[in-house]
Amino acid sequence: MDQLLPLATVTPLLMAAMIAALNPLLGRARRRVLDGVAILTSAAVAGLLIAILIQVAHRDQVYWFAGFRPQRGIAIGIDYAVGPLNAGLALLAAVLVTASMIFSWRYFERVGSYYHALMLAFLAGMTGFCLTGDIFDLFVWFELMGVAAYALTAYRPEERGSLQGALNFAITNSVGAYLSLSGVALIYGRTGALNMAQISRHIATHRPDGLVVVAFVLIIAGLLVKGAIVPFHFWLADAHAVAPTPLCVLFSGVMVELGLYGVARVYWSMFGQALGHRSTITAAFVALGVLTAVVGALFCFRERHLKRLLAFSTISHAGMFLAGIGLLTPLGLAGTAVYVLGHALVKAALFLCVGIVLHRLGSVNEPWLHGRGRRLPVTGVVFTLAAFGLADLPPFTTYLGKGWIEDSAASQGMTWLTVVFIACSVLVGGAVLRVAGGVFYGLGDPPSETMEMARESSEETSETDEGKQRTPLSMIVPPAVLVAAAAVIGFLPRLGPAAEAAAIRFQDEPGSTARVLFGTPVTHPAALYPVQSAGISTGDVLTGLGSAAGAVVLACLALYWRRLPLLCRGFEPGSGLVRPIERFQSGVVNDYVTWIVVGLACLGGALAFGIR
Amino acid sequence: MHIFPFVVVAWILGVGLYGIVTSRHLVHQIVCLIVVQSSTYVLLLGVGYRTGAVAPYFFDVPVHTPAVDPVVQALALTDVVVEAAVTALLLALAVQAQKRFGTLDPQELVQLKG
Amino acid sequence: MSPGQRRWVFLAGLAGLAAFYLWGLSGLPGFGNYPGPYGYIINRIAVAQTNATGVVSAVNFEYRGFDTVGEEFILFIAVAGMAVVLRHLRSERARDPDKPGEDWSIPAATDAVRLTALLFTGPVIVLGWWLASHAQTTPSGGFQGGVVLATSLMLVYLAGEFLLFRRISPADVIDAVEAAGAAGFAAVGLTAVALGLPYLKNFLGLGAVPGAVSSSGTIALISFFVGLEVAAAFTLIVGELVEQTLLVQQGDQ
Amino acid sequence: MTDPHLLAVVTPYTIPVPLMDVLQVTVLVLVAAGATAVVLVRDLPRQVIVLSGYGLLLAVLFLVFQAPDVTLSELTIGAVALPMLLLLALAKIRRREK
Repeated sequence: MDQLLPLATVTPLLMAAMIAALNPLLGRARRRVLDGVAILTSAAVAGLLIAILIQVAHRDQVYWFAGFRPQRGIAIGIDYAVGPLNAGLALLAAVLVTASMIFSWRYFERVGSYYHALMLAFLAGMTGFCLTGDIFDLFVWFELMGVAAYALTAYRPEERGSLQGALNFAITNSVGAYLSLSGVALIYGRTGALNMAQISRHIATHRPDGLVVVAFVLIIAGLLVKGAIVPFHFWLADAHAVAPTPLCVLFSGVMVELGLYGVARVYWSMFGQALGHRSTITAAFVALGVLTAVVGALFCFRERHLKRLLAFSTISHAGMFLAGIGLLTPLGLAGTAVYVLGHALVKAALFLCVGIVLHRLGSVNEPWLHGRGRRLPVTGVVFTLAAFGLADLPPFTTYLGKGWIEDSAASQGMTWLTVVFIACSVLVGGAVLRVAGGVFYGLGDPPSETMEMARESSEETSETDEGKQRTPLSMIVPPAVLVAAAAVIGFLPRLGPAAEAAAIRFQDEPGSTARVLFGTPVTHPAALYPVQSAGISTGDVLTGLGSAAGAVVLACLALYWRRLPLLCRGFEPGSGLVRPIERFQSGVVNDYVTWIVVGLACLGGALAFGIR
Repeated sequence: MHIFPFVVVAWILGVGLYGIVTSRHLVHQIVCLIVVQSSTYVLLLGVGYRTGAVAPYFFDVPVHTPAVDPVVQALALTDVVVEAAVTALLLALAVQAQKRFGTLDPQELVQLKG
Repeated sequence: MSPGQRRWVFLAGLAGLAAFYLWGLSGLPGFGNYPGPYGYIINRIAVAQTNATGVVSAVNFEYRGFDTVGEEFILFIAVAGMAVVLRHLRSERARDPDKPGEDWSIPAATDAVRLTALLFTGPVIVLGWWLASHAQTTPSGGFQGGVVLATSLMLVYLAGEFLLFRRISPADVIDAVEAAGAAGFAAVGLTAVALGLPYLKNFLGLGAVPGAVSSSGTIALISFFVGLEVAAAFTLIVGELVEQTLLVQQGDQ
Repeated sequence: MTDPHLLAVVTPYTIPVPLMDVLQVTVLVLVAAGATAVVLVRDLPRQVIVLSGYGLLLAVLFLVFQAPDVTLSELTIGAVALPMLLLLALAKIRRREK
């Protein structure tokens, strides 16, 4: 039965190669055949992953490629070690790929044959990255994911920005990947192992020394770059702003989160026991996370380019996810998992709606679009609902995840984290609701049209043909379904306990080591922290309602700020709160690499002094 | 000899990063990225080396001869191919960027993007 | 940041990172003292288990074969990505009626260069083939053989026979060969699954004698597919850049 | 041509350990210098030639690290194929820069 596991990665790879090979033979009907094959393949992978998720719901599975089982605790082959969290994340990736492939059916006017092959390979890279239990294999899938993503970012090379975005993306992520590989080589030099469980077993017994700390920091360096954590995040806004919209869905919805999943995986499958000093790790990760969340939220709020706005909101959420992971508690991790799920669904819906706006109205410039979205009533409703989801309004799943992270933080004496989270949600939700109100309902004061605006609005037209009269069903159904799913999943009765049980198993380092290396079944994994129950509490609902209400108020302020002379300066683009930090987002890749090095030195220094 | 090869690894990495940061031409930057990656091959092969051992081929030596680690060599091979693939893609991007922007200075690219 | 500021900020960061990195490197067991166990175990069991005397190939195509699947597809996707990134230029040319594709002029090579290049083509093909088919015995394998095979085509190009280069490497066919190489590897793995074995399990007979060319089962087969894929991929990469180069020269005249 | 012994690997039987140490240190120093040279040469076609030389040095280093397989790869890819790709790309870029 566990033969299903390799198929989740191999099927899309094989189909990608088939598409490329058979492409010249297809003739005129080519486009629809390719679309159909790609949609079917990604849907089939999603189906496979559902089956896998059901299989691993109660017992993690380990699959050894070519049947090389470990001998006396020493792995000689590569394994997939799969629990509910990894399988769930891979499933999310497959679902989003399916949704964006359906969306692309009518979205692109002309689409080359390679688009489908690249998308399927991207999917394969993501599933491989989620499922593997081998640290070098993780790097291989990380690179496959990266190479496919760079190429897809530059999918419209006739746009100037897209090349620049792709180059920044590729260079920063490659630097990160090579730093990660150096870390892998370091830990291999110590342990002579590449299997995560075996490495964990080898280093767990000694005090953490320089090599372990350095290897940990280097390995997560590439993952933090992918996960868009300040100060490694600069590439993201450049790449998101220019990538085709169906790609942005995947970048924001799941690729960034995969980077953070990688951090969690590397921590709990390899280094957790060896590093010890949990409070130091928590402090470092929560600090990075809060910094990222605040910076992302501020940038998000001042942005007027819709794709960049959503990209910065992703950065803000990535920060909250890292903080949630960094709490190191089962409830924090379970909350993060659920938050990632809810965020992916609503963020994907938002991006798809922006895609529809671009398709119909030919622009993503917020001031120019003011009131013009009234022609798109259905899209407006979906966008607004998704915006409320992003502002953590119950019953959207997001409020549950965020609530659990806050509960867990409060129990560790970090009540202030709740305040930060609410502030970020209010800023991000307010920005998106401002867009919803202004663009789709014409609320607020109409902005004065300037020359610059007209120029910007005409830039973004080549992705699809202009001025379509109707929104095709294949474009509006995916975002609607995703938003509905985000609302419904929160009601699943067993969601909380299931997520928490999965988190406990994910964090159970000795248990997973024994299971991978010796096949020992682990029936009752021990949680490192007292387990708080994950349910729907009044507090969660209230904070969710509170941030949504705050977001609405802020959106109204932003729409009508001209009538409130006291408040006005902070909202004008290019002025106010963020000017001092804006200079960092320079677009020059040399700067970005500089910040990666500086950030890494700081993180490394902090952990070095904290752990030694 | 104990740590010297690893110091060389750190040196190559640092020099490569320095090149990327100070570069004023994208192709130069891509070459520097190749240098950064080359530090990982030296590190990989360095950690798998064993003094006085043969290469892991048992075609003309008996099977029990002490040999260096074959695993890092396989990893380095994978790494070399990854390098070639990434470099080829980056070069394509650079060629296209040159056509669109007329320059390959990262600083000027930003200004021209608008 | 100005270049000057950037350099100083970077050097400060690099000093910190370098100190940190060296702190980690100093924890290694020292050069020449590889501690094992992974490599030692592989060295001990590989020849008996796979009948391959080239243990690196055994690792690449058998023990860690799944890495190599991913790596092949990285190359495959990079080539597809190049085609995507550069395709617009090509369609521009196709639309331009004044510049027919056949009238390619290239810098004239001297006769000596042409002759030498053509003389080398045959031996280089043989060498590439030899490398790709001896993965299991000696230091060689699909990667190296594939690149060398692609080099033979570059020699044809160097000889100034660009039209010949076009004729023996038409993009569609090479595309198909590349995809077949990548898919073949993945499919060898799937065949094992179809037989009820784990993915990539070596399901072919290992041959009687360690070190023979016909030994080691799927290792040789996979090496062949890798050679195919790598040769085609490099031909395509060069082809993409060559077409670009020629296009510009065309535009200059 | 097909006699595998022609490609026989360098073994410690042919090079004693102290001599090997000297060899390795020498090549390592050369590699470090080569990397520095690649980065510091800013004139592009020249940098590619230096890169090719650096690839050659790396190949020698891998040989004395007893990794003939990686040596072959580095020779074919690092010292030949990559510089060739770079030169092709440069040929195109420079032509337009003129």
